[in-house]
Amino acid sequence: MSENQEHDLHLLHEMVRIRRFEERCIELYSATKIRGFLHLYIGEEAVAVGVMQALGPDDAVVATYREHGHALARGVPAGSIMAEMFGKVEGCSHGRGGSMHLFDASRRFYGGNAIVGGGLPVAVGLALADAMQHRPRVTVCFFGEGAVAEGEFHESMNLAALWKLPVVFCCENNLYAMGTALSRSESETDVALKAASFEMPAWSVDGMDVEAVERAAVSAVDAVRGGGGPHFLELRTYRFRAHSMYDPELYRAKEEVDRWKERDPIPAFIDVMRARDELGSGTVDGIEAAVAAEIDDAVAFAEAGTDEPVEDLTRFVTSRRA
Amino acid sequence: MSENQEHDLHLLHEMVRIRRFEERCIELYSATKIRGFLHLYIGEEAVAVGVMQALGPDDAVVATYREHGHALARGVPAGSIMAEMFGKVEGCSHGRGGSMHLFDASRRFYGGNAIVGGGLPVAVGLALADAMQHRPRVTVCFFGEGAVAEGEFHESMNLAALWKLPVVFCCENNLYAMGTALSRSESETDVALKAASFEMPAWSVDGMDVEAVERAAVSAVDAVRGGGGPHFLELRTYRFRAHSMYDPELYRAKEEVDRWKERDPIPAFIDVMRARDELGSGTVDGIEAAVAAEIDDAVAFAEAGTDEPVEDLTRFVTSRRA
Amino acid sequence: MTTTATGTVTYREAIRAALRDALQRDERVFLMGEDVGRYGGCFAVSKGLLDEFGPERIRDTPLSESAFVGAGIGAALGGMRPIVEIMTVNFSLLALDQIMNNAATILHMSGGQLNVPLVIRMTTGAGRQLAAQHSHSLEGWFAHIPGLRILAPATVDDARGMLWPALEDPDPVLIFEHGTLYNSSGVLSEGEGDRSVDIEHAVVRRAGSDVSVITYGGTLDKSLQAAEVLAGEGVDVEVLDLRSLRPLDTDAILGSVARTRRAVVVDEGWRSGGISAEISARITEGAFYELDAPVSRVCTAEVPIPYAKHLEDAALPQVATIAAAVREVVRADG
Amino acid sequence: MTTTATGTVTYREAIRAALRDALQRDERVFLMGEDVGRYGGCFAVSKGLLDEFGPERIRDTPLSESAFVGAGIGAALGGMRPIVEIMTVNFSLLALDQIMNNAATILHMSGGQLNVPLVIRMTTGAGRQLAAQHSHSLEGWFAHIPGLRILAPATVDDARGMLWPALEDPDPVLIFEHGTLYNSSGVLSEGEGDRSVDIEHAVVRRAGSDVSVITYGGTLDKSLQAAEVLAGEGVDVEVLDLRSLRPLDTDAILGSVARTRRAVVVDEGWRSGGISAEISARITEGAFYELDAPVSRVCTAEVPIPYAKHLEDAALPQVATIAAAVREVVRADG
Ligand SMILES: Cc1ncc(C[n+]2csc(CCOP(=O)(O)OP(=O)(O)O)c2C)c(N)n1
Ligand SMILES: Cc1ncc(C[n+]2csc(CCOP(=O)(O)OP(=O)(O)O)c2C)c(N)n1
Ligand SMILES: [Mg+2]
Ligand SMILES: [Mg+2]
Repeated sequence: MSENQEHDLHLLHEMVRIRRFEERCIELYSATKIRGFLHLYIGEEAVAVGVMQALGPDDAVVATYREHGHALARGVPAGSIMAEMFGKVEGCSHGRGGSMHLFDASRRFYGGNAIVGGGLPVAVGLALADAMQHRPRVTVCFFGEGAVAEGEFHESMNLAALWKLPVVFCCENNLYAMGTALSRSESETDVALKAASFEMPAWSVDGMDVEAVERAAVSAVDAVRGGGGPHFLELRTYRFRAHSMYDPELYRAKEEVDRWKERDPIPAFIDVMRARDELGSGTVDGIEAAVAAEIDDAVAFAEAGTDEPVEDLTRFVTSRRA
Repeated sequence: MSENQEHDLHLLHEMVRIRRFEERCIELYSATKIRGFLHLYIGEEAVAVGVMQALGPDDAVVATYREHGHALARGVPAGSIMAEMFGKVEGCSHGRGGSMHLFDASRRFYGGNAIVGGGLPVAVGLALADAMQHRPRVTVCFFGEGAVAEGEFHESMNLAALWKLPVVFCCENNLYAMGTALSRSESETDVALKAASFEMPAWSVDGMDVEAVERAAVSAVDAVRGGGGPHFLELRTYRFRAHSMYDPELYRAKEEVDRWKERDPIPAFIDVMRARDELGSGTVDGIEAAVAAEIDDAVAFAEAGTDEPVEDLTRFVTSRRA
Repeated sequence: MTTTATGTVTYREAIRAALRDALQRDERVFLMGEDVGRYGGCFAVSKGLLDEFGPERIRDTPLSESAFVGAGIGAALGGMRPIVEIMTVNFSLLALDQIMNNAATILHMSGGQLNVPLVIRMTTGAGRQLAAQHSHSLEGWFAHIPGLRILAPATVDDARGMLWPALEDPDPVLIFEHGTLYNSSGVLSEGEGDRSVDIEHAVVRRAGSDVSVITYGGTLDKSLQAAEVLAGEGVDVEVLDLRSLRPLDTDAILGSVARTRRAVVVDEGWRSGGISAEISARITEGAFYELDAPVSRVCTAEVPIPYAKHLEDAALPQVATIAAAVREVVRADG
Repeated sequence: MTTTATGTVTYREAIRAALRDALQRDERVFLMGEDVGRYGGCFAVSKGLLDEFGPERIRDTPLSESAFVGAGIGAALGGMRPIVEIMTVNFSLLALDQIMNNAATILHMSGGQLNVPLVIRMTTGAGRQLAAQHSHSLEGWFAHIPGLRILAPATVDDARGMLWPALEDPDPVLIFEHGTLYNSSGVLSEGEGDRSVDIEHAVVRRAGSDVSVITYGGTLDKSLQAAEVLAGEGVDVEVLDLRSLRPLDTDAILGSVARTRRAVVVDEGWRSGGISAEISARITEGAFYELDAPVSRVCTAEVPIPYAKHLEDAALPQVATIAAAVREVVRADG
């Protein structure tokens, strides 16, 4: 099998993993195995998968509360993510964080931040540490287009650009912040143009095309690693599901959602691979089967997980009790 | 005397008032009559004087801790400002605010804000109230170029532009935020360009030329009043004195200060008026004499002011005790 | 439901009715915040109001907590009567500069010239497995700030009746709605017009003679349940609902303690430096010689709220922990 | 002065020496904040450090409190040992989201994987006629937040010796320097190397048997002066310097009260919900039966700090008001 084909299969596999994982999460939420807020990434998989291809193990990732996809694509084991959402000790955050706070220090996955815009300054600081220690690392920071209105976005963009820090800002523009359309939150709706006003290279990318995302991410990451200072990517995508499990979706028409679903990144990429003749008859089914097995194992792992003893309630407040 | 000449004399008189008033403040600070932080506007007079010409009595002004000039140019009596800095009941803020918190509700002068960037959201709100009540009023908000890095600047600019509110943002770019040069605080040092990225008309103006400032302010205010949405003015000026009374000025060369002093807005405008033959032999002396008399009266008024009874300490915390 | 609803309503409906009523009576009133309009409110509180009052008065804002809270301050100064909704208290930290340095101080800094008739509503509290960044209980912490009035409605009557008096207050008022209460329901008392309630005073929700349990908001119901449990054990508990955290109704607190000579203070904030400490200190200062036992506190453990349910439950005040604290205070003898 | 300075130094010099010492010993340490470099520090604390350590390690920031505090958090996660200076506590409100929702919670949210070795320094306090927006005393308020250590050096030894242990703490530490102390001077104790002091415990600054005055930071000296006055009246006052506001050294507090059976707590925060309330509550909980009189508090009046000197003086704890409170507590009898 050619390297290209292998890579394409990998991209497809990753997107399917995220999609099926979250579909299972919905069932488990209804079954009250998963609680709290649950924000699904369904429809946006090409973004996390595409961007992660550009990163090495020493690079860092900062994400939001909608981060299952980022965690999975970064290599955080599905079982530890599922166990986290079950609130088990085996979870990637020891059951303390839940869906919105997935962490994995070993993979430099810095969460899991539930304050819109709150992760940006932290990403800038991670990059500052690398710059001051002359390490050729890159920090990638994911956030939604809604975060662009926050002061923390503005301050972080300026600081990163002013100090030429190795950050790639990945704005996942899915057109809505909960129920607020971009046009109702920004006087300038071209977020890449806004980013450029910080003297930062900024491109808009079709976030439904996993290859386009990967290409853009690779050039941005290479440029940043090469000392080019921070870069900004606007990844144009769409959230197929409700904002969270409690959203009646009064703010958008079903037709709009359906139109976007026609651009579903997974079937779209399957078509591309078909055209390239990279898919045998059973290939997709094989991927689906492997993914289903992985998720079954993840759920079993979570189900078998242990509850932290109540006596340990005040652990992890300070390192003395960590 | 022609209307033009009268107006020019007015502009000159206003700038001289501010200059001499603050020179007196320095003496009074050394004499410990004035305490706390004292931020001088010396060198920047053309900005406040020029902008205020564009406003009517119903318009509103929001300023910073460097606001003596704005208060004087807005018509707040010199005596009540001086009394405020003396901490007297007769002060424009009842002696509660001091130099950084001059207020005058009757002139819609909304202070006097000592948090950099803190006045911007308030100005946006004042404009929102006017818009919702369909009043043809304009709110002018003054702030320094250092405030541009603050999140509150970004959020306020966007909100004003998004909602097309009647605000004129007046950025007094005196090149330094305390000791931090603009190039060390902004990745994009063209602040007007930054403002434009909010889809807001933005111009840069020579802040040392009182007539240029007035012209720009009049067009901006007219456009805003006409429903054109918020406008942004970058007023390029310079602070001749230290940031406050405690600043050794390690961060800039004396030569640089001297170069800017050659562009002192007062002598510059005197030359203009001379060229226009608008100044008789004794005119300037006359202005100086009138101003000196006004300031003497202001100081006398402040000296004669009364201390608020200590029993009233907890007044003005809530309106029940205001 | 309609503005004049009576009978059983949810806490959510009661607040919505209060909002609608205020919007109908005073054209200067408007609601502004994230997703209050098209989304229908993060907790569906403002659902339907956009259709009724339009986008000018039910104003969706960008994610800009500092700017839209500050804009509320400016709009109040400009003659409007804004109701600013901060989706949850967790995001209010981004607006604290505007709240403390402007809303709470402008009246004072201006020597009494400029008051700020602003109402800020926000959801507070834990108990829904939302973890460390979405479970703060900071209303008692905000009560430290002079110039603010802090209200915490715990009943449908208060949810319905606190908004109008808050809007009539010439100064800033913060109303904290506990997230676990929205779905709770109760019978709205008969009442005319605005159904305003007294926002100055605490109320005894359950009279008792053995010990005073002093609380508010999200822990009122737990305290009442604990009182029931203890009644079965022959302990007669008085439950005082503070309702206002700033100013605190010290007379009501001392009055209750004077009757019972014992007190347990319950709140959902972290223990150290929480509002319960202030209440304990005031009781000591005002009723030291009447106390038969030291004042006791039941607060949230000093830990960021964990996601796992059993740990979150263990972190928060519960019926059992309240009851246990009361038993100890009753057993103790001065 | 040099790092090994002994003899009389100002509080400002002591902090500068501590900064220089830390920067020399550990290349991961850097100082970041507004005007710490070219300006020399708003209060001249970092004067000269830019020339010695260069702009990389003495890093001037734009006016972006939230971003540079958050960047400090990220840099700490990335292996550095940042010292972030927030020019004054009044501006820390703009960074509270980063402090409470990130610095204080990341260790917990990550289940112990990621600690944040960050030190944040800021000036606090009133007393210089800086009025309502520049005179906050919020260190006691910050002490409400789990996950933070809160230090308040009141002496030159503590100004010199608290920084290094703070940097060695794997978790976030906030150091509050009272603005009126910078020009104060004292004799630095003999000491080797880093001159680290114990940051876990309170210290009795003046032993006494009649009453305990419990305080810290900007009100320590006023309390000691009051003790002198009272000594002249035959009242033997013990003065306890808390030094750390989170965690509080409860043992030291209760130990002192056990000896004196009377306590007055003094701090410069607003009275309601201040740290003094917490201390009063803990004394009630831990020493109720030993108390001969109710615990008393001397705090700042509940008013935004006025500019006029006589009003500002009246708002703050003073030697006379502390002495008066002590007299009352001594007169009282349980
Ligand atoms: C500071 C802050 N304000 C409000 C919220 C509530 N909230 C959670 S997600 C969200 C919308 C964010 O939209 P966007 O940034 O576009 O990300 P998306 O959810 O679309 O991926 C809001 C308002 C929050 N978590 N943090
Ligand atoms: C939020 C905040 N951070 C820091 C300060 C301290 N400070 C007061 S003035 C100033 C510089 C502001 O510069 P600029 O905005 O350019 O106004 P200028 O003083 O030059 O008129 C700083 C840092 C403050 N007052 N507020
Ligand atoms: Mg979005
Ligand atoms: Mg400036």
